[in-house]
Amino acid sequence: MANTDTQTLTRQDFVSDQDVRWCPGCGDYAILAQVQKLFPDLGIPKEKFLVVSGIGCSSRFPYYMDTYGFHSIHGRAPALASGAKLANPDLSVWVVTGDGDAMSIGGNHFIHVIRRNIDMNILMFNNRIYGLTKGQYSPTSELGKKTKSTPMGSLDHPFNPPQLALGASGTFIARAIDREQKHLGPILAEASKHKGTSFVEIYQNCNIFNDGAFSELTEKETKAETQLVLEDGKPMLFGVRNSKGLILEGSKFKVVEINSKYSADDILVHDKGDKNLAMLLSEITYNPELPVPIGILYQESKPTYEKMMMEQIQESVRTNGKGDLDSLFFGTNSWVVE
Amino acid sequence: MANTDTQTLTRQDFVSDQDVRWCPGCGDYAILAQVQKLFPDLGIPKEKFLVVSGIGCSSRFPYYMDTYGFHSIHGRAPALASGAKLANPDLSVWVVTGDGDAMSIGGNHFIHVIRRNIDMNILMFNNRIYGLTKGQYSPTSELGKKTKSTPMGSLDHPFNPPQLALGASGTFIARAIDREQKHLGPILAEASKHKGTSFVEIYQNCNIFNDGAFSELTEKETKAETQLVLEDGKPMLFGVRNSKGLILEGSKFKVVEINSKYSADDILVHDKGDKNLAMLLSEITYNPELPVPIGILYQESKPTYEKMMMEQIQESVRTNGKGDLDSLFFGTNSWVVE
Amino acid sequence: MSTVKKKISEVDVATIRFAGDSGDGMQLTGNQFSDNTAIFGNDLATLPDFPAEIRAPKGSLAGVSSFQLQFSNKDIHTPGDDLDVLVAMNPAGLKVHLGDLKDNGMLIINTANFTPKNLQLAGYEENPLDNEILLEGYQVVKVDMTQLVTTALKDSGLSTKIMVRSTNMFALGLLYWLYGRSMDSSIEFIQKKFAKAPEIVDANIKALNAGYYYGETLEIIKTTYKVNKAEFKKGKYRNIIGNNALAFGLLTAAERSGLDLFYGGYPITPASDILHYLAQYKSFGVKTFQAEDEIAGVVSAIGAAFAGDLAVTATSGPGISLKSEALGLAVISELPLVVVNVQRGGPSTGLPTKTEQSDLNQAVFGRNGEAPMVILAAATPVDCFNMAYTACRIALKYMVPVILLSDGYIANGSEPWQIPEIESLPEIKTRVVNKKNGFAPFDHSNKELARPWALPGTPGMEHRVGGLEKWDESGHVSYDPQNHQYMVELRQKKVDIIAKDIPPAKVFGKDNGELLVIGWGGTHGALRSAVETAQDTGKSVSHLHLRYLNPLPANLGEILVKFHKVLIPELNMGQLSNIIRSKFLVDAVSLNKVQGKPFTQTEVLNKITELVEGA
Amino acid sequence: MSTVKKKISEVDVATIRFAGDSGDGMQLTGNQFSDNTAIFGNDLATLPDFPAEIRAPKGSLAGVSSFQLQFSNKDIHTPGDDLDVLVAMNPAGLKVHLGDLKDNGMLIINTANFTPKNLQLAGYEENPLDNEILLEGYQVVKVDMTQLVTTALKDSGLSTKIMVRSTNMFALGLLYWLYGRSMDSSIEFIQKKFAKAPEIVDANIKALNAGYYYGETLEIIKTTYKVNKAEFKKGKYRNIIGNNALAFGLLTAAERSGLDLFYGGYPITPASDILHYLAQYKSFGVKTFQAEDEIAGVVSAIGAAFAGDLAVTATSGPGISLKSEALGLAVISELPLVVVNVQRGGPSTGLPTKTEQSDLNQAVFGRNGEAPMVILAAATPVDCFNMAYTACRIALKYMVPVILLSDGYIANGSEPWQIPEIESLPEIKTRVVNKKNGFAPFDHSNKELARPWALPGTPGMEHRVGGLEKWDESGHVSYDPQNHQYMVELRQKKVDIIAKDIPPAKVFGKDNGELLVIGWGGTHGALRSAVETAQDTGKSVSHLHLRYLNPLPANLGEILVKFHKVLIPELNMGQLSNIIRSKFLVDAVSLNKVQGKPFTQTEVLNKITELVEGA
Ligand SMILES: Cc1ncc(C[n+]2csc(CCOP(=O)(O)OP(=O)(O)O)c2C)c(N)n1
Ligand SMILES: Cc1ncc(C[n+]2csc(CCOP(=O)(O)OP(=O)(O)O)c2C)c(N)n1
Ligand code: SF4
Ligand code: SF4
Ligand SMILES: [Mg+2]
Ligand SMILES: [Mg+2]
Repeated sequence: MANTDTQTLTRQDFVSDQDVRWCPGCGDYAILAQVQKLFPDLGIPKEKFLVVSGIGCSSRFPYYMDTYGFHSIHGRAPALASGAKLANPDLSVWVVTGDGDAMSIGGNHFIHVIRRNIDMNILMFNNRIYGLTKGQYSPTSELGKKTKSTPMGSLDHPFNPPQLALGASGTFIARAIDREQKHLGPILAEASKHKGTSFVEIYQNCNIFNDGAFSELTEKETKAETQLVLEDGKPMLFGVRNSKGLILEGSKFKVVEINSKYSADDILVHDKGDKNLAMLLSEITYNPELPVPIGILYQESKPTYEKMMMEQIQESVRTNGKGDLDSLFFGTNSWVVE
Repeated sequence: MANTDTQTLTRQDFVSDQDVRWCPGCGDYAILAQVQKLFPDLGIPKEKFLVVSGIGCSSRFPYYMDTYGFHSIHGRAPALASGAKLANPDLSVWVVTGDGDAMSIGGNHFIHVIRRNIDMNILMFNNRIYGLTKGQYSPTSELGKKTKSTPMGSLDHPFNPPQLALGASGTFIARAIDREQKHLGPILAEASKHKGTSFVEIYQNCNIFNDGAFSELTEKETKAETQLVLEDGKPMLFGVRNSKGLILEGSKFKVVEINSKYSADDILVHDKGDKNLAMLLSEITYNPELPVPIGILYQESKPTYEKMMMEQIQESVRTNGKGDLDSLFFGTNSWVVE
Repeated sequence: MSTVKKKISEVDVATIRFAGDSGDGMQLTGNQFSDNTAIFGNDLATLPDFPAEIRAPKGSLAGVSSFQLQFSNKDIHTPGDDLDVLVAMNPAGLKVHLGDLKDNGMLIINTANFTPKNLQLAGYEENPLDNEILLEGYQVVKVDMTQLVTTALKDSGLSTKIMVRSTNMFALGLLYWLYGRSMDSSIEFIQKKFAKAPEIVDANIKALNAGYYYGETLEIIKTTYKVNKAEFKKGKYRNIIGNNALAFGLLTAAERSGLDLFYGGYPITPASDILHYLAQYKSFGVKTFQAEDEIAGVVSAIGAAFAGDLAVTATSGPGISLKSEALGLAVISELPLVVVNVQRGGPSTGLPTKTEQSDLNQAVFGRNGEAPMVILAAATPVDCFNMAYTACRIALKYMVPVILLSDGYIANGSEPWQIPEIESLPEIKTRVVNKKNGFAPFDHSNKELARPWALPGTPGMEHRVGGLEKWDESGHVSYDPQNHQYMVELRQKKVDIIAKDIPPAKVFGKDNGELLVIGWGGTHGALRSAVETAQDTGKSVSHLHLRYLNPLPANLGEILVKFHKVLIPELNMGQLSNIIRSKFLVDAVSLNKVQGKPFTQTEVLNKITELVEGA
Repeated sequence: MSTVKKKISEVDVATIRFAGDSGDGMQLTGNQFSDNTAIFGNDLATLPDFPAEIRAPKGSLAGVSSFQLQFSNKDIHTPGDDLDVLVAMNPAGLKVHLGDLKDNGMLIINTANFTPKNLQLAGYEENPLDNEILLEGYQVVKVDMTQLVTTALKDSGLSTKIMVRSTNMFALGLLYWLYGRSMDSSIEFIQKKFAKAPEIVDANIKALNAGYYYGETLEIIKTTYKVNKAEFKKGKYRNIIGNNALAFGLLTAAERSGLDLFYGGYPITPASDILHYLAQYKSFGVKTFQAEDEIAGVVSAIGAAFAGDLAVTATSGPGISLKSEALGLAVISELPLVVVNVQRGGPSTGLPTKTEQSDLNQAVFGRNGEAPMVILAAATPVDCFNMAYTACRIALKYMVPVILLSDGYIANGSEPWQIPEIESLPEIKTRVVNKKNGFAPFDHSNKELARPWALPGTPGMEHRVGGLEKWDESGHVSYDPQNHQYMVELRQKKVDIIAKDIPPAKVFGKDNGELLVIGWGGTHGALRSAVETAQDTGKSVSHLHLRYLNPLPANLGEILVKFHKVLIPELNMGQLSNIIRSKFLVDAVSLNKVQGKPFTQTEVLNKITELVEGA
C-alpha cells in the first residue's frame, strides 16, 4: 500500500505546528516522540493516518501530530474511530486515550470496539490518575489511593486493563512504559501491523498529580527486578543479568533463581497465542511479589469487522447487482398512473 | 437480620397485583417463578428487597414482584442500584437486566459495579436478542446472526458474559438456565448470600424472536451431553449417567469417556476459587465441541464498596468527632463583627 | 348458502378500522388493505396503533391492536375521525373502539372470541352481542369467522392453532368484498411471505377467499361500496410507510451526492425500522452500524462524516437526550450529519409506541452552550422522503449537522407516493476539497459559510478538529475572548443564512384574514383537513405548515402580521408556540394535546370555530 | 537600604490584579490576599482566571494565570473593571493585562523574568521595560523579585529552583505593605500548608517579609493606601469561594432535614471542587460516589433518592447533556434530586475553564418529552450557599428534581460571608411516610402536589416506580390517553405552584420607569453596579435579579409592564430574553457577551446609557 512518498517520510513530517502543552517532565512527551519516530517507518502515506482522542491530558495528542486528527469528547474516541474506519477502511487509525477516558467514561466503547475487532490501535496512557481535571483517582488507581476526591483513600478495586481487554475478547493486548523507549517503539510497530483492535496500555508518569506511580518499574536500580519483558517463544527471565525466571505451579506463578536447581530451560516460555497464559499474566498486574509483564501479552487472529462489512457489501452487489433506485422504489405494490 | 415476619413469608407475598405481560411461552416466566419462590426463604424481611431493572422485556420484572422496585432507563440499572445500596446498605438489592440492557448500552455500568464489588445480585436474562424492540441482534448473539438489523448476518464477535465479568474482576460469576428450575433456584440463593456483586447469566428463551437459542441445552434428548453442571469440589462429569468428563491438556479442555482408561478420579475437579480455571471455563461458552458450564464458575471474597464507605464515615467520626456545622463554617479565615 | 346480488353504492370517502388482540394480526391486515387500496387508485392515509408489549396480555384492553385507514377518490390528509366500518375481532377491540363508529356505521364482529373469559378481560359484565341497546343504530354483522376459517381449512392437515391464525385473512377478504376489490396484491404478498411453507400460503389464501365469498351470502349487508379512483398526476406510484420513505430519502441523497451512506444507530421504537430498511440496501454500498448505544451511534456517525461518508443517525427522544453532548461536537466541528428523531410520547420512557411532538424544544435548545442546529420536520409519510433528502442536501452544502423530526404517527402511517425521477431532485453539492493551495480547515470565506471538507486520505490537507473553541480559518484551539464571540455568532449565522435556501412559507387559503393556523410535523393532515372544512363553511381561516423550524422561513413575520389571530395546535404543551411568541411577539393561542394520539380533524375544527366567527 | 516614611492615602475602593505564568502561583497569591482582605474587614469580590492546561507552555501568552480582586469600605458587587495595581510577574502577564491598568495606575513588575526567551514567547519585539512610551502614564515599579528572594534565602540551603518558587510570596508581601496589612493570615496559612516541610515554611515567610520590607525602601512609591473596613452587620464572617459555599449549602440542608447527603458525580471543571469539598465531610455522614461517568453520577443519585438520601449530582454543561435522559426519569418518577450545573463556555468542550451562562436553554428545555424542572440560579459566591439550601428544600418539599445553575465566575470567585445561624434557616420538610393506611405511591392530594416518599425498608409500602407513564395515585403503568394528558399537566403544575413558595421579584430602584435591567446568575454584581452608577447619574433605571427561573416569580408580569424598556444582559445569545419575550410578549432588548469572561460594569452601563436618556 506504500506509495513512493512513504520512502522519504521523516519524523519531522509528523510534527505539527502546535506548541506541546503538557507539563514539563510529563511522560506524554516520550510517547509522542516514539510515535513520531515510528510513523515514517510504517510504509503508510502520511495522509492516511488518523489520530483520534477523547479528553484528558493524553488526549491532546492529535494536535501535536501532523496527520488527520480528531480531539473528540470524553470517552468516545473508540466510537468515533470506528465510524471513521468503516467510512474509509484504508486509513491507519490510532486512538490515544487516558485511563479515565478509556476505562471510566469510555469503558463501554472500549470493550465494544475490542469485541468487534475493528482494525485500529488504541494507546491508553495509564497514569492512574485524572490529569486534566487536576488529580482525582481513576479506575486504575490502586485501592486506598488518596486524591482530591478521595481524601481518606479510594474504595474501588481498580480495573486490570489487560484483563478487561481479555474479558472483552481482545485480539492484541500489550503493555509498555513511557520511559522504556526502545521497548515502546517496537511494540507500537507490532500493534500497527496487527489486523484488528490492538490495545497497548502504556504506563505514563504524571509528575504533577501522581509522580512516581511507576518509579519502581522505571528506576535504574529496581527495574531489572520489577519488569518482566515478554518475548514470544522466549523464557520469562528477568532480574539483573536475567538471574531470575518464572515457573508455573498450578495456576500460580513462582519466581525462581537461575542456578544449579533451575536453568533457563526450566523457565516458562511465553506464548502470545495462549489466552490462558495471557490471563495469568494479566493477573499479576497489581501483585507486588511478582514482576510486571510488559510486551505483547496476547495476540490472536480474527476477522475484522470492517473486512466482513465490505465483503457483505460486495456479496450483496454480486447477488443483487449494483443497487438501482428506480427498481428499488418501483418494486411490488407499485402502479402507474397514465 | 431476619425479623419475625420473615418466618411467615410465602411465595404469594412476592406476587404483585400486576398482570404479567410477557409473551406466552417466554422463558422469563420461569425465572420470575423461581425468584418469587426463593425470596421468602432468604430470611430477609419483605420490605428490604429492592428490585431494579433497565429497559427490555426482562426489565419489566420489578412490576411483577411485590417488593420495592425501580424500572429505570435502558442500561442504567447497575448505577441506580449502586446509589440505592449506598443510601441504604441494609437493602437486599437485585438487578434484573437483559443481554442488551446489561452488555450493550449498559456495558460500562456493568463492568464498573462489578469492579467496585457493591453488594447486589445481577440477573442477566440472556436471550441473545433484543426482545422488546422486536428482534435485533444483541452483543451476545452469535456471529453471523440474521436479524432485522442484520439481514445478511451480524459482524460482531459476541461478548462472552462470564469472561467479561471476570475481566472486570468479578467476585461471583455464575450461569443458569431458565428451564433448569431446580438448578436456577439454588444458584440464585448462593448469589444472594455472596457479599459483593454477584453476576448470574441466565440463558432465557425468547420464543418470539430467537426461539430455540438454547434448545440444545434444554431439550431432554441433548441436555445431558451439552450441559456441564459445575459443583465446587466435584469432578467435571457430564453426559448420560455422567459417562463423560473433562480433563485439561495444557490449557485446553478435552472430553474423555469414563471407561477403563479414565475413571471419575482422573477428571478435573471444579474449584470455584480458581480464577484461571474460571477463565478456561468461560472460554468454552461458544465452543460447540464442549459442554456449556452452568453453576458457579467463580467466587472470591473481597471487601465490598459500601462496607468500606461506612467504615470511612465511622473512622472520620471517630477521628474528628461527629460533624458540626458551626465549627466547620467558622474555621480558619473567619472573623467576628461585633 | 345462496349468493344475493347486492347494490353497489358509490361513496367519496370511507374510513375503516381493524381492531383485535395484538396476536390477531391487525397490523398486517391493515397494511394489506392499505396497499391494495393504493394500488386500486384511491388516496389514503393510515393510523396503526399497537401496545408497547410484544404480546400484551391476550384479550385484555391493554392488548388491543388496531389499524385505521381512510381512503377516498379525492385528496385526503388524515386517517379520518369517525368510522364507517369497524371490524372488531374480540370483545376488548369492541370495547375500546366502538365509540368511534359513526351512527349507522357497519360493525363487523368475529363472534368466536366473545368467550366468557374474553368478555371478562374486556370488562364486559354482559355479552355486548346480546345488548341491543349498545348495538342499536349500527349495522351489526356478527360472524363466527374462526369457525368459518377452520371449516374452510378442515382438509388442510394443519393444527387448529395454525388454522386459526388465518382468521385475519378472512376479515380482510370480507372487507375486500365490501369495497369490491381485487385480492391479487394480498395473494401475491402471501405467496412471497410464506414462500417456504406452501401449506400456510394455501391456508391464508383459502381464508381470504372464504371471507370474500362469505360476503356475498350475507343477508344483512344490502349494499357494497365503491370508492372510485382518485385523480393522481401521471407517474409511477407506490404506497409507502413513513420510515421507509425516510430511508429512501437518505439513500437517494447518498446516490445523488456520490457518497456512501453510513448509518450509526441503536434500536429504539419507533425509529428502529429506519435501520432495518437501510440494512437491506447493502448493494447500494450502505453501511449500517448497530452501535452499543445511542452515543456510539452518533459519535460513529461523526467519525464517518469526518472520514467522508454521508453520515446519519436516527433515534427517538430518549436517544436524542443521550446524543446531546455529541451533537454539540458536530456543531463545533462543523461536520455534515443528519440526525433523525422519530418522536414518541415522553417524558423519559413515556409512551414508547405512541406519537407525540414534544421533542421540538430539545431539538432547538437541548445542548450545552450556544449550539444552534438546523431543524426540519416531515409532514406526512411521503414527506419523510423529501425532508430526509433535503436534510442531507443542507448538511452537505453547509457543513452542518441537521435534525430531522418525524413522529410515530407518520413513521408508521402510509400513503401513496409518486415515485420521483431521481434526476429531477435538487442537486446535492458537497464541500469536498483537494486543492492544497490556500487550504485552511475552518475557512468560511464563501457565501454558505461552509468550511471545506478535507477528507483523511487526501495528501497535504492534514488537519485536526475537535470540541474546543477554535480560531476561524486555522481551526487551532483558541481561548481568545473576541474569537469565541465571533465563532459563536458565526455558528448561528451558518444556520440563519439557510433561510435563503428554503422555500418561503406558503399560506394555504387567503394570505390574510381572521385566523392563521400554524402547524408543523405530523399534524399536517388534521390541520389541513380542519382548515379546509372551516374554509368550506366560509370562515376566514388559513393554514401555514412549517417544514423548516430552524431557521424559520424568512417571510414568516410578514405573514403573521396579516392575521388577527394565530392558532398553533401541537401534540405537546406549546413548544412551537413558545418559539413563535418569542420571535414575533404575537399572542399565539395554543391547542395542546398529549394523549399519544394525533389530532382529530374535529378537535382542530372546534378550536377554529371557537376562535373565529362563522360567516 | 534606607527606610523612607510614606504618606498613607485613604481610598474607598481598590482593584488589583496579580498576573504571571501558570507556574508562578498567582491563584494562591490572589486567594491569600483575598482572605487577608476579608479578615481585615473590607467587602470584596474576586475574579480568578487561568488556562485550561495544567501547566500551559511556560512564558507563553496562553499560559498566563491571573487573579483580580476589588475591595472596598463599601458594599461592592464586582471584582472591578480597571486596575489600580497590576502585578506582572513576566512579560506575557504584562502583555495580556497592561491594557486594563488605569491611567496613573501602579505597575509592579518582576524584572527577573524579562529574559529574551520570555520576551519572545510573549511576542515582544523589544523589551517593554525599556519602552518609555508603553509605560508612560503608569507608576512603574521594577523589581528583580527573584533576585531579592534568592538573596534573602541564600543561607537556607535550598536549591535555587526551590527558592525561586517563593517569589510569589515576595509579591504578596509587597502588596500587603502597600495596603498596610498585617500578614498573620498568610503566615498561618504557610505554616499549615507546609507543616511537613519546615524549611519551606521558613523560605516562604522570609520571602513574604522580604517583599513587605522592600516596600519601605522603595523610593518610587510615595504613598501607601488604606481602604478602611466596610460596615458589616454584627455576626460571624469568613471569606468564601462559591463552590465551597455551594457544598456548605448542601451539607446544611442535609443536617437540617435529618437526611444523609449522597453525592454521585463525575469530575469536570469547574464543578469538581464541589465533590472535593463534600468528600471532606465524611464525619457528617456524607457519602460521595465518584461514578464512572455523568450518567452513572445522576442515576446513582436517583437510586439514592429513591432509597431515602438527600441526593445530589453536580457537573458542567457537557455533563448535563449526558444526564438529560436520566433527568426525565427523575421528573416522571417524582423524586427529590438536586442537579448542579456550574456553567462554562460552550458549545461542546468549548472553553472549559471560562465562564458563560449558556446552559439556561438546556436546563429549561433540554429533555425529551414534556419534562419541566424547577430551575434556580445563584447570584454570587455567597448566594451559592443560599440557593443550594433552597434547592434541597424545594426538592424535598415538592418531591421534584431541581436544577441549580452556577457558573465558573461565581464558583471560583470569593466574597465575605456572614455565617448564618443554622436554626434561623427555613425549615426543611420531607415527604417521608410510614403510615400504611391509604398509602398510594402517586397520591398527589395535598397542596404541594407532592407524592409520598415511601422508603425501601418501610414495611407495607412496597411499590414500583419507573420511566413509563403512570396512573395518578396508583403509579401503575398506563397508556390511557386522558391520563397521560392529566399527568403531563400535573407535572407542569407541580413546578408552577412553587411560584407561591418563592419570594416575589423585588426591583432594585424605583418600581417603574424608563428601563428595567433584568439579569440572572453570576452577572448580578456587574448589573447591580452598572445600575447603581446609572441611578447615581439620575437615570430612570432599575434592576431586577432573578434567582428563580422556573417557575418565574408570580409578580414578574406586573413589574414588567411598569417600565418602558427592558434590557436583559446575559453571557449567552439571549436565552432568558427568549423566555421573557415568549411569556410576557415584551420586546426585551438583549446585551449578549460570549467571551468566557464576566461583564464589566462599563459594558452594561454603556448599554444602559444607549437605551436611556440621561437626566
Ligand atoms: C463529559 C465530560 N465529563 C468530564 C470531563 C472532564 N474531564 C476531562 S479529562 C477527564 C479525565 C482525564 O483523565 P485521563 O483520561 O486519565 O487522562 P489524563 O488527563 O490523565 O491523561 C475528565 C474527568 C469532560 N471533559 N467531559
Ligand atoms: C435510551 C434507549 N435506547 C433504546 C431503547 C430501546 N430499547 C428498549 S429495550 C432494548 C433492548 C432490549 O434488549 P435486552 O436488554 O436484551 O432485553 P430483552 O427485551 O431481550 O429482555 C432497546 C434497544 C430505550 N428504551 N432507551
Ligand atoms: S497533569 Fe500530569 S498527565 Fe497532565 S500534562 Fe501534567 S504531568 Fe502530564
Ligand atoms: S419478545 Fe421474547 S423475551 Fe420478550 S416477552 Fe416475548 S418471548 Fe419473552
Ligand atoms: Mg490519566
Ligand atoms: Mg435480550
